[in-house]
Amino acid sequence: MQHFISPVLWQFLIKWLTNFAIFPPEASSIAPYADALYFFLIFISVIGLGAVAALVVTFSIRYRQSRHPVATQIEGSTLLEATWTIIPLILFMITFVWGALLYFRIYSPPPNAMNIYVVGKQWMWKIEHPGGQHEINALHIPINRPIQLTLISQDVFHSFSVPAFRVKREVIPGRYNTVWFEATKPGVYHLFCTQYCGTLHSQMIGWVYAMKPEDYEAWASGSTSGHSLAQNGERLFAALGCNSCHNDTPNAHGPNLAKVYGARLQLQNGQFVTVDDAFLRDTILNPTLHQVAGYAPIMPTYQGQVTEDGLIDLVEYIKQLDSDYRIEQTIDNSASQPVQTSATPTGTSAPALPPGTVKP
Amino acid sequence: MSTIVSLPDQSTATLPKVSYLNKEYGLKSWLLTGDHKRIAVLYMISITFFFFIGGAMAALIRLELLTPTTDLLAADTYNKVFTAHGLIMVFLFLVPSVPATIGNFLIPIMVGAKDLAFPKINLLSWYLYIAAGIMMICVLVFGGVDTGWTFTTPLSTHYLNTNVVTAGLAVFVAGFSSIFTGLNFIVTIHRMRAPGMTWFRLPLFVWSHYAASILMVLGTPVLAITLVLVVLERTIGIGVFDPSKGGDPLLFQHLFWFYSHPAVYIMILPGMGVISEVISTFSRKRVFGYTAVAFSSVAIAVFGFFVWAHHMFIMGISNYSALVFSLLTMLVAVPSAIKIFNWSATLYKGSITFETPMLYAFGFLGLFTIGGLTGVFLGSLGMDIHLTETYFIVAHFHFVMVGGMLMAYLSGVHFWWPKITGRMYPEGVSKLAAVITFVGFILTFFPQFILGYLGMPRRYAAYPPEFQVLNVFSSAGASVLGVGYLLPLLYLTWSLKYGKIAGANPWQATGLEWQIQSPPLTENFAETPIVTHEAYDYEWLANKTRNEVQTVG
Amino acid sequence: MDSQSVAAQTVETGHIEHEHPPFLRHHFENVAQQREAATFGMWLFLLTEIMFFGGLFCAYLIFRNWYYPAFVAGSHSLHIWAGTLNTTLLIISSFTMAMAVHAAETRVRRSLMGWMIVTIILGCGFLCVKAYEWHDEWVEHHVPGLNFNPATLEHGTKAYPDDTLAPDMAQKTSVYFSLYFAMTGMHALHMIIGVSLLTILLIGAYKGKYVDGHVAPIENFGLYWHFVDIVWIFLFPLLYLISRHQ
Amino acid sequence: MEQQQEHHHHLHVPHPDMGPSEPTHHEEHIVTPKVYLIVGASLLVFTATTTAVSYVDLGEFNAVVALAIACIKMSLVVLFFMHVKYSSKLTRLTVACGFFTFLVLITMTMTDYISRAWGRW
Repeated sequence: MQHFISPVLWQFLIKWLTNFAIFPPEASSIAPYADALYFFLIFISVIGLGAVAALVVTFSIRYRQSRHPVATQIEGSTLLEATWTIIPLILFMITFVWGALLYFRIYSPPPNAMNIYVVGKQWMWKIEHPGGQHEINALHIPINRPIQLTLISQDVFHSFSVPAFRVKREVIPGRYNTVWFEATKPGVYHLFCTQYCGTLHSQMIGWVYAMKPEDYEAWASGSTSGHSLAQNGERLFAALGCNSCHNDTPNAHGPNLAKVYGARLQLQNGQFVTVDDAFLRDTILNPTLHQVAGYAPIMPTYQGQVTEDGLIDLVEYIKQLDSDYRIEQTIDNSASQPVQTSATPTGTSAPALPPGTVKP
Repeated sequence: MSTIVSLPDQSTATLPKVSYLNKEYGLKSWLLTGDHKRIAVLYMISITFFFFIGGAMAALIRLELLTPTTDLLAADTYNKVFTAHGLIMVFLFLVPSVPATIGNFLIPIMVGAKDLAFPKINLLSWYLYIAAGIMMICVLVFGGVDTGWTFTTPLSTHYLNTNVVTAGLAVFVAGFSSIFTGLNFIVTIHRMRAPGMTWFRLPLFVWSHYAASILMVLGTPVLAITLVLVVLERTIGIGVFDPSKGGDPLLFQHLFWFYSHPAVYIMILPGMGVISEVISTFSRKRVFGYTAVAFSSVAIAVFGFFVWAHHMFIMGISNYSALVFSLLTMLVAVPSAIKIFNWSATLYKGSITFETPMLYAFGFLGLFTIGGLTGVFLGSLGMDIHLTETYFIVAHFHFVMVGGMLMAYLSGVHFWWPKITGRMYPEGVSKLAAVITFVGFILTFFPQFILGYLGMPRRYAAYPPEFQVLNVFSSAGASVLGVGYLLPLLYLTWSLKYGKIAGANPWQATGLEWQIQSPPLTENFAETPIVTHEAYDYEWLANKTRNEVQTVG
Repeated sequence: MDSQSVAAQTVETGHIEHEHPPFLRHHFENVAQQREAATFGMWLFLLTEIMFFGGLFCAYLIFRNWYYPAFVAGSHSLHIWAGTLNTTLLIISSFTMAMAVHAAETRVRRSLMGWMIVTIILGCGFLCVKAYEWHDEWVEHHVPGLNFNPATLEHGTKAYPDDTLAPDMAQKTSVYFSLYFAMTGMHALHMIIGVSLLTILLIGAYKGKYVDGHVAPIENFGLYWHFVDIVWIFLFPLLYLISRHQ
Repeated sequence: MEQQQEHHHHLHVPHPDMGPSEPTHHEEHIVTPKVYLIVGASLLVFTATTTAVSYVDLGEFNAVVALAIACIKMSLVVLFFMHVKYSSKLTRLTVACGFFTFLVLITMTMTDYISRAWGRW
C-alpha cells in the first residue's frame, strides 16, 4: 500500500494523524477565562466577516452589470453609517472591558502565592526556588497552588511564556517583573522565550513540570542544593558588610531591616513607598535614589558588584527577616566563621568571594 | 462575464505622440527628472526590486520552517534572514509602496496640478530611498544584521556584533525619504488644487494619502532620533537606553513604537485610498458615505498617535497606562470598520463588473477584515498576553500588510497600469494571478493564527515538532503565493510592449486622471482643469461623453 | 478625447497668459502660490524638527524626574556664563536674521548682505563658545562613553562645593551628560547646517538674488534659523538652570 | 457659466472655491524693524530674568518659572520673528498641530512613567 504514496507524503500523513496540535492544553486556572474571551472574539470575528462577505457576495450577484446595467447613485445613509459605527463600537468596548478584567486577573497575584525567581540570560532560564532548588530551563511546580514568578534578565529582553497557562511576561534587564499562575493539571508543558534575544533565541526553551503536591514535595526535597536562597543571602549580607550599618544597634548608620518587607516607608522626598522585591533590589543598587527619611545618604552602591542571583539571595534573605534575632545571629556567625564558599560556579572560581558577587 | 472596458479600435489606435514617457530620452533625462510621473516609475522599479529581495528572504524563512530543526539555515543565518525580510519589506517596500509610486503619479493629477509642489525634493526623496537601499544591500553583503526590524535595546546596542549601525542609518535615511514624500503631498494637496477642486470634491485616494502624509511627517522624526540614540549608544556608549548606566530600555520601546505604530497606518491608509477608487469605478457608483470614508482616514491618522503602547502590554508598563492605550486601540478600530462597511455598501445597487483590480479589491476586503478583527484580539489586554510575540501576531500583521496593503497595491497597479503605460495588462492571466494570490495568501497565513494560539513564538529557527503540520501548510501556501507575485511581474513586463492600447479612459472612470491622455503629458493637463463636479460623479461623465460625441459628430 | 492636438497646443501656449518672473517654477500658477507653498513646506519641515527634538525632550523629562540630584549636579558643572552668552548670541542672531528677511522684503541688497554676515558671525560665535564648553567637559571627564568618570562629580564643583553626590547618584550623571551631548550636539549640528546654508544664500545675495521679489529662500531660511533659536531657548533653562540657587 | 468666469481672474485668487478656513492669499505684511527691535530686546530681558530667577529658591516653581519664561520667549519668536501673527490660519494650524503631537508624545509616555508606582492590582 505504502508504495502508492510518496514516502514524504506518507510520513507527512502519519505526522498529521499522530502529532497534530490544534489547540493548546488548558492547564491553569486562568486558561479557561482566556479561552472564553478567545471564543467570544472568534465569534464576533465570524459575525463581522460573515456580514461583510454576505454583503459583498449578495451585491456582487444581484447587482452585477449583466443583471443591473445602470447603477443607482446613492449618496449615503447617516442612519446606516451610525449603525455600523455604533455596533462595532459596542462590541469593541465589551472586548475592552473583558480583556481588561482578564489582564488584571493574570497580572494581580494573590497574596498567598508561592514565590519563585527566574533569571533570564542569553540563552537559558535559571529558576531559583526559595528552598534552594536551582534549575536550568525547567520549572517544577505543584498544581492547585498559586505560583508567583519574579522575573529579571541579566542581559537583553526575554519573555517568559507558558502557552498552556496562557501567561507571558517580558523579562527585562534592570527591574523585576512579575507574573502568576495556578496550574490545574499535572503534566509537562512548553516554556518559551518569546522575545527575540539573539542567536540562539529558539533554543531558549524549556519545560514546566506541573506536579501533584506530594510529587512536588518529593522533588523539592530531592533536588535542593542544601542552602536556601535566604541562607545564601545571609552569607552574602555578611560578606558585603551590610551588617556593619544595618544592625539595629542604637548608633547604626542604616535602618533596621527586620520586618521591613511589606512595610510602608517614608522617603526623604516625602513620598511613601511599600517595600517589595523590586524596591529592595533597587535600593541595594541605587541607595540614594530611594533615600529613606531620617538617614544620611552614605550607603555605597552595589551596582556591578552583585549578580542578579546574588541580589535575589539578598532580597530573599531580607524578606525572611522577621525579627532582630536573625540579624544578631548573622553577626555572630560572620564573626565566628569565615565566609564559606558553596557549590555555585562563582564561588568555586573565585574562592575569596562569596557566591552572588561579580568576579572582578 | 460583463465588462466595462472600452478600448479604442486596436487596428487604428496609437499611443499619443507626446507623453511624459517620450518627451525626453536617455538615462539622464530619467535620473535628473523633476516629473512626478517619472519619479513614480523610478520608485516603482526600485520597490519591485526590493520586494523581490524581501520575498526571497521570505522564501528562505518558509523553507527553513518546513522542518522543526535548523537544517537549512543555522540559527544566526535565520535571524539575519528574517531581520532582512522585515527591514526591507517595512522600510523599503511597504512604507513607500502605494504613496511613492501610485500616489506620486496620481496625486498631482487628481488635484489638477502640473506637478508636486517640490519636484526637486521629490527627486531627492527617491535618491535618499536608493541610498537607504544601497546601505541595506551593503548590510546584507557584509554579513547581515540580526536585530529583528524592531532594533530592541539593549540587544541591538550591546549584545550583537553585526552591522547594526549601518542598518540603523539605512532606516534613518529611508525615513527622511518618506518624510519628504509626505511633506510634498501635504503641500500639494493644500496649495496646488485646481480651481473648483474643493476638499470635498477630492477623490478619497487623495484624502487617505493626506492622512498618511501627516503620519509620515509627524511620526518618522521620532524614529530618526531614536535610531540616532541607538547608534550613539552603540558607537560611543552614551547611556539613555542602557539599564546598567541608569537608562531605560522601555523608553526605547516607547519612542520606537511612537513611530512604528503609526507606520502601520502609513502603510495601510494609501491602500485604502486605492480600494475606494477601484470599488467605486467597478460598481459605477459614488462611494457610499463619501464624507464618512474621508473623515475616517483622518480619524485613523489622529487616533493612530495615541495607541502605540499596545505593543508593550506585557513589558511592564503601568497597568493604568495599559488600560488607556487599550481603550484607545479599540477606538481606532472603529473607523476601519466604518470604511469596510461603506465599501460593501457601495456595491449596493451598483452595476458591478469583475476586472482584475476589482478582484484584488475583494481580496483586500476579506483579508483586511480578518486582519483588522484579529487586531482587536491583540488590542484586548488579557488576550494580548497570550497572543503577543507568537505567530498570531505574525499572521495578524501579514493579513493587514500583505493581505491588505499588497492586495491594494496590486489592485492599484492594475487599475492605473493603462494610465501609467498607455497599455492594458492581459485580463485573463491577471485574474488568474489575483485568485492565486488570494488562495496562496489564505493558505500561508491562516495556519499561523492557529500556531499562534498554540503558542509558537515568532522568530524561532527551530520549533517543537507538533507545530510542523501547520508550518508545512504555511510553507506550501507560500509557494503558491510566490507564483501569484511572479505572474504580475511577467505579464506586466510583457504588456509594456504587447499590451492592447488603452486609450484615455478604459474603465470609464470619473477621476481627473482619466480625463487626460494615457500616458499623460509631462505637464499633465493641456490647460488647468476647472472642476465643476463631485468626485465619482458618473452622470457628469455620461453627459461629458455624450457632449463629446455630439461635438465630434 | 483628442489629446494629441491638445498636447501640441499646450507646448506652444504653456504659460503665456501669466506674468512670468524667472524664478517662478513652471508648475505654479503664480508667484503667490509658489511662495505660499514654499513657506508651508518649510513649516511642515519644522514640524518634523519639533518631533525630532521631541524624542530627546521626552527622554530628558523622564530622566530628570528619576535622577533629579544627578541632573542638578550635572547642570551645576556647566558654565552658566557660557550658556547665557550663547543664549544672547542666538537671540541677537535671530533678530539680525529677521532684519535680513526685512531687507529682502524691502529689496535692499546691501543691508540684506550686511544682516546676513552679522548672523553668520553670531552663529559662528555660538559654535565657538559651544566648542569651548565641550572641550572643557572633555577635560573634566564628563563625556559619557568616551572618558566619563562619575567620581569627578561626587565632591561638588568649583562653583558649588557643597554639591556632594552619593556614588550611585554620581553614576546617574552619565544619563544627564548623555542627554546634554545628544541635545546640544543635535542643536549644534543644526547650527552648522544653518551657517553653511546661510553662506550659500549670502553668495546668492551677492549675485543679486532675493531682492527681486523672490524672498522665499531667505524667508524660509529665517524660519529655520528661528526654530533653531527656539530649541536653544528651551535647552538653556533645561540644561543650565536647574536649581542654581542650591 | 458663472464659475468659469470667476476663474479667468485666477491670477490673484487661485482657488476661489476653497472654504473660508483656508485663505490662500494673505496680505503680505512687512513687519517693521521697530517691532523686531522691541521683540529682540524683550527676549534679552527675559533671558536675564530667567538666569536671575534660577538663583532664587522658589522650590518646585523654579522649573515652572523657567519653562514659563521659555514658552513666552518661544511665543515671541514664533509670533513676530516667524510672522505667525500675520500668517494664514493654515500656518497657525500647522504650528498648533506640531505642538499638539509633541504633547501627545510627552503626556502619553508620561502616563506610563507616572502611574507605574501607583497601587498594585
